[in-house]
Amino acid sequence: MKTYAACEPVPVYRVLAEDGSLVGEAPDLSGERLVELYRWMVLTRIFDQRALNLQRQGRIGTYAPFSGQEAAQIGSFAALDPQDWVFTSYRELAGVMFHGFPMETALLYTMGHPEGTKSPADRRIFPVQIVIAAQLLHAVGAGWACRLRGERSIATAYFGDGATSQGDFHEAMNFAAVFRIPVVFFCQNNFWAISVPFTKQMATPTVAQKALAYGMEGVLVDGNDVLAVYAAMKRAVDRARAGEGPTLIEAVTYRLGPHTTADDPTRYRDEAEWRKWRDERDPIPRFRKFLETRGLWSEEEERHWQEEAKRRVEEAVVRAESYPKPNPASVFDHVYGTVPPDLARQKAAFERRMNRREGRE
Amino acid sequence: MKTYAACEPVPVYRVLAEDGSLVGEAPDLSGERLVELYRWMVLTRIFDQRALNLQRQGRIGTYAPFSGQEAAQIGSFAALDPQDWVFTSYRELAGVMFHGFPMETALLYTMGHPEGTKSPADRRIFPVQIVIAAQLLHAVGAGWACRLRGERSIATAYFGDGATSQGDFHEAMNFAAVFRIPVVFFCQNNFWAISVPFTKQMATPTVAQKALAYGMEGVLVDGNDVLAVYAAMKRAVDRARAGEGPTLIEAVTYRLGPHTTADDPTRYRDEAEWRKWRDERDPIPRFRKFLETRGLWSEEEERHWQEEAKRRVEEAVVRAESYPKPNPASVFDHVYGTVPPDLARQKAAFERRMNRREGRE
Amino acid sequence: MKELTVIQAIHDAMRLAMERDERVMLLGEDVGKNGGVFRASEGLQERFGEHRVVDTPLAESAIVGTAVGLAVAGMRPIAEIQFLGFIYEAMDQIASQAARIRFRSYGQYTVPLVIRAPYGGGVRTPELHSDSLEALFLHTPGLKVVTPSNPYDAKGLLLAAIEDPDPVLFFEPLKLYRAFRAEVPEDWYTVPIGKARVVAEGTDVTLIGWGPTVPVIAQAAKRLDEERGYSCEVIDLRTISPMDTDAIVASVEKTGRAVVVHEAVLSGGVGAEVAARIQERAFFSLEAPVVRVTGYDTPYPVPSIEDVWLPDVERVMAAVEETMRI
Amino acid sequence: MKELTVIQAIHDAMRLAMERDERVMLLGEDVGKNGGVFRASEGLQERFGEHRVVDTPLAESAIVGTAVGLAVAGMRPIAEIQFLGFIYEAMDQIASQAARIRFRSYGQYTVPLVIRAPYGGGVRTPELHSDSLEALFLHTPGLKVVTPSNPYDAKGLLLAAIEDPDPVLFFEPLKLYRAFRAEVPEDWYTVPIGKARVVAEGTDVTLIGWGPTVPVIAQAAKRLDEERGYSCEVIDLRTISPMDTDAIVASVEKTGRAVVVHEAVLSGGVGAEVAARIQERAFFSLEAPVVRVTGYDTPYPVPSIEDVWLPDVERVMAAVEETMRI
Ligand SMILES: Cc1ncc(C[n+]2csc(CCOP(=O)(O)OP(=O)(O)O)c2C)c(N)n1
Ligand SMILES: Cc1ncc(C[n+]2csc(CCOP(=O)(O)OP(=O)(O)O)c2C)c(N)n1
Ligand SMILES: [Mg+2]
Ligand SMILES: [Mg+2]
Repeated sequence: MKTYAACEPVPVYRVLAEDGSLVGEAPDLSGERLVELYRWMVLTRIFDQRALNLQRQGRIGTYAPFSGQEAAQIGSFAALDPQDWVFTSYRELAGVMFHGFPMETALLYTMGHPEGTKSPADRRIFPVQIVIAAQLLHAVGAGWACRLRGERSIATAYFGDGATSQGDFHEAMNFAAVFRIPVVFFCQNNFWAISVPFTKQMATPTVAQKALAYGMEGVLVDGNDVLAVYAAMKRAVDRARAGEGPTLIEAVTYRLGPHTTADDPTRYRDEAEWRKWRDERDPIPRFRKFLETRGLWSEEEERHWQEEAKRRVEEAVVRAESYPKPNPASVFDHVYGTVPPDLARQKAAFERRMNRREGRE
Repeated sequence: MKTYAACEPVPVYRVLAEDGSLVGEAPDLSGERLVELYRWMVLTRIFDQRALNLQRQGRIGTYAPFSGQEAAQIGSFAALDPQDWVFTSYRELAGVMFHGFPMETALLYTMGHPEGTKSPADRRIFPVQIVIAAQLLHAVGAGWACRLRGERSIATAYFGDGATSQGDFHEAMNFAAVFRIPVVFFCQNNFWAISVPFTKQMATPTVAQKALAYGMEGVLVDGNDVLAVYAAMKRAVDRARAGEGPTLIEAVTYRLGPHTTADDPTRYRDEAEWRKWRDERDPIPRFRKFLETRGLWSEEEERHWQEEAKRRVEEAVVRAESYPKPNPASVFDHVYGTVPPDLARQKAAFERRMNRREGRE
Repeated sequence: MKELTVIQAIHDAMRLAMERDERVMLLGEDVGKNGGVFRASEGLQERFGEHRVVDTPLAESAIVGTAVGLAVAGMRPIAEIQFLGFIYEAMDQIASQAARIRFRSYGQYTVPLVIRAPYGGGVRTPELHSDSLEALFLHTPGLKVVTPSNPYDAKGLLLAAIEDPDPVLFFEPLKLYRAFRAEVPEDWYTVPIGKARVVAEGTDVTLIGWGPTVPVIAQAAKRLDEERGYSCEVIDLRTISPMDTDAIVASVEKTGRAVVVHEAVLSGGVGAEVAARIQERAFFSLEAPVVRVTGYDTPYPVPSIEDVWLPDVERVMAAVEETMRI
Repeated sequence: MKELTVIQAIHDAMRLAMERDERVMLLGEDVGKNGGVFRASEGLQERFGEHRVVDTPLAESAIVGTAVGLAVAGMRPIAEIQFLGFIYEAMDQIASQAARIRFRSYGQYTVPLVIRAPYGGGVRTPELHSDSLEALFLHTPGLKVVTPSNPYDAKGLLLAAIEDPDPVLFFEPLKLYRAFRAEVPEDWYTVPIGKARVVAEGTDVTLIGWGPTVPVIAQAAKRLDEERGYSCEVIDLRTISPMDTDAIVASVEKTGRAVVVHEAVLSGGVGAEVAARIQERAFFSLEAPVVRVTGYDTPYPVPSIEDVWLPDVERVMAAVEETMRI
């Protein structure tokens, strides 16, 4: 009896070796653009480290760091147009900020400010999704709307390896394939879902091969190789725009930090594994070596940019910390388009209470 | 860029050709057992037709006929042990009755009698599942319990092509693969989910290949070939019992009748397609021809069995129709192990009301 | 004006909305070629095409979740859940997603989505096809929950739901789909969401129902008038959330007595909220406790038992007697 | 006797149960190696092995659904949902499956399953980590819903839940996990499911709360006594379903006034059911309407706002003042 047992493995797509040397076809990007990507990888890494620091000082709340995943995020967002729809989880800040989400808004979010989810008006960045995998369906719907409305735009969904276990992942993939929706599913396989390792999350060697269950194309890419990621995403985005349907991309990467600031990875993660990823596979030095070899970047530029990036992050911190405090009564304003009568009564009572409190204070 | 694009197709496993001639390796079954399977196929077909008839006369309620799918069901149940766990949807009555579920209980169910779901004490047949795909998770749990308790038993889940679109299908497959649960997922692909055809349900050519997304074995079998189905199921059951993990079986078959007695398939189904399946692919004549060639069955035995089967069905109808009417107050008895105080008050009030009613009538 | 059934009125509303607004589309299981298992969308796919009347794969979370994305990105989807009992599969997409996206985005993104689902008992369906689950959604801010009891309201409320900028759950009492006909204007009109309707005025006791129980309480009121001379005020809530507390309170202030009737089980049902609000806002008008006549606290029973389990005219009459005696 | 926190008491109960009964097992996200994100199961995997303390893939419907199968087939699973806000993903498996299998099978199959989930606000979590959803399950016959407010009850109720032959939802107020310690017997004991506890006796007004609001009403009672001389009876409901109506009614018959306090949003909350039952069964004892002090009818707000959104001691005191003035 012949059965479906295992599928022919596909090699991980890679453009840069771990030492930064070219081992594949470099995508068609100008030197300027390459440097821009690099700058953003550095800037967001600095942002991330600063945010961890602010959390320790109690200046922001729970924070989910993305260090180690900059190439996967920035490389893939680099292939998007400003009007493409973006649906992410909580760990895609590097990509989202590169795409135009202000750093201070990102900080406001972690400070628990209600305006911390607002996308710039000229972008279509959806608020952070907390429910694992729920955003994949929204992306399918948004991509579908783009096609129905005759827009050029496509939709993207970002999620982790853990998200692939959810029913919503499956249903989204199936709908996207059946209706050939212009959507790209971008999975950052960082090998951990909090404390659950990849090998306990699924019994397959890759996420990418799951595409075979849907009649969709699955791409396996080195997520710490910004050029490979860009190329894979560009191809998927182009296919989606051309009406050729959805793609599932698995970008193999690693979360260097804790799951969130409330997590202690030493409880479950092998130190040697972590050290290997940190010391040998960090996407930033890898890309830097490539740029330096090409004469696109220098020690001096690095020093300069490190300072400049820190300054930008600090400015964002200042802007976020001096942002007007929220009006608590605003909680009643965005439940419905129009506040219904009973809710208006609750709001009035709430405001009276707030006023009395203030009077007392 | 090499991608996961399509997988190598696997041929449909088949033992009997459509004309009943042997084209594969016949499984190791005695002549007696072969005849038993055939008898059950005929008996359940007669049951099914009679049930449709009873529904039209208003003697039973909504009924979901299985005609056309007898080989898939009886062939697969034939590979089970009495103590294996059975979790089905509403369309597996042929298999379940063959496995020991009394015909009159099946009729009680369609009559809306609360005792219509009760499994014989020496079987582990779970009540019919109405929520599409929910039973797959129960099967995984039951199979898991068997292993934890050191039982030889395994669990099976039966479902349709439509069920594969549900999140619960995906989550069950993944859990089963990750924990290597002794469970067999048996999908009867009958090409229709009410009015939605297979090609709108998914973008893959098969259900079986979905196994590749889970690291599980996927088997594609001709569901109208009772011997092929038996062989495929036997293999999967043996593997599960031996600790080799779960299997997904796709049995390709066809629902010859309406979705349920409330459905009118002429609204959505091509008559030619239906006619082809009815006239050329019916599993019963196909198997009969095989038996006749082997000298295991004759015209005379057929006539005799047809009568005997009708008699058995009629007896079941009589038993069901003369079964004691349910006590409506029993509705309060199986909500919890012990009736809580407020519910006991509701029950008392209900009984008073019923008594008053009876007094009036 | 034509005389239509509830299901025809629903069909009419969808047709009109799709004619008038290109963004309106319908998606769900069997809604296209088959026209819906109750024929609510009969002929709509032929008329508006497969892109606007979409047969989906069998997955409720995806039906609602993709509809959320469609709505956010500029469409006006109507998502059908084949029976309300299957809505649990889409709970996260409804309660954590559709309901909260306006709030989560500080008003930047909105979800103008209608979710239609038939519900209610009395028609001998298999398990889980008759459950009344409206209470679950009363507890989720950001949702509106609407249920018509007659053809006029069915069309007017559905058009209001389609126009609404927020997610509206539109629950259709399946027992009433073809129970009777009534005059329905051919043109576009809306029945405002959030407003109850006084079906009959009265002075002795207020009967409150919605969807499938409205004919029950109307009938009980009639018989109580004829047989006992009681004057019942009959209120059809029409909108479960946001609830028209003012209308309920105004009535009970007049009558001093209230009976609330729903098919859903008693505990945690909408009747509890109605009773709580009445005693909060009309305490000193109340002459007797608010009585609830509802399904019992058991799962919805099998067909052979459902008729005696459901609230019926006799139970409502007995409850009124009880409250009038106090 | 040792002094334990709530989370230690929960840990203790699970350890004891796993020692005593081989069929008891724990499954969920991060419950094994990591010991749970709140450390409820710290060290249990090391002690009882990977087969009994199981880190699952990230899928709530599967966690509950497989646990249903495990329970039916002879195990005694405890399924953990990492935060109650994610329970929507498992709604069908809870409400249509676990809750109904005894009923569906006419008593043949049962589901002795415990579902644990932390809930409640006040600790600055991200979105959907603080929602109180107990009311959703009050409306589902076949389920029991339990929530402790102190270490003693936490252990005793959890052991009762594990012994129970039916599915029990065990909701843990995460704000109280480490808020204080109290004496907890080292041995096995149970606190009966379905029984409320009178935390403090009083004669003027009954304060009713559960889980995270119990310390709030206890504190309010103390201050009302000290500052105003009001004698408050404080009731910890402990079990949401089946509700201990008798205890509530007995108290209100004595005090004539009631204030019910929960973090969940007002509409459709458990407070509505409590108010409805009080007015049904203690109508003539009531001197004032039952007052509800709850979350507002909005989604749970962001951390910078939650403190003023949640019911607090001052709001409870104001509500008592209000009801005492009547
Ligand atoms: C439905 C749901 N269940 C559980 C959680 C709790 N939770 C938050 S993050 C996380 C792990 C996610 O892992 P993965 O998808 O790999 O993303 P990563 O954090 O690695 O980026 C879990 C279990 C949640 N947010 N939503
Ligand atoms: C969760 C859920 N959604 C919808 C339905 C309504 N429904 C009943 S059967 C069916 C089609 C099932 O098709 P398939 O899985 O192929 O099984 P078949 O009927 O062909 O045996 C649908 C949509 C349901 N019972 N449960
Ligand atoms: Mg991960
Ligand atoms: Mg089918």
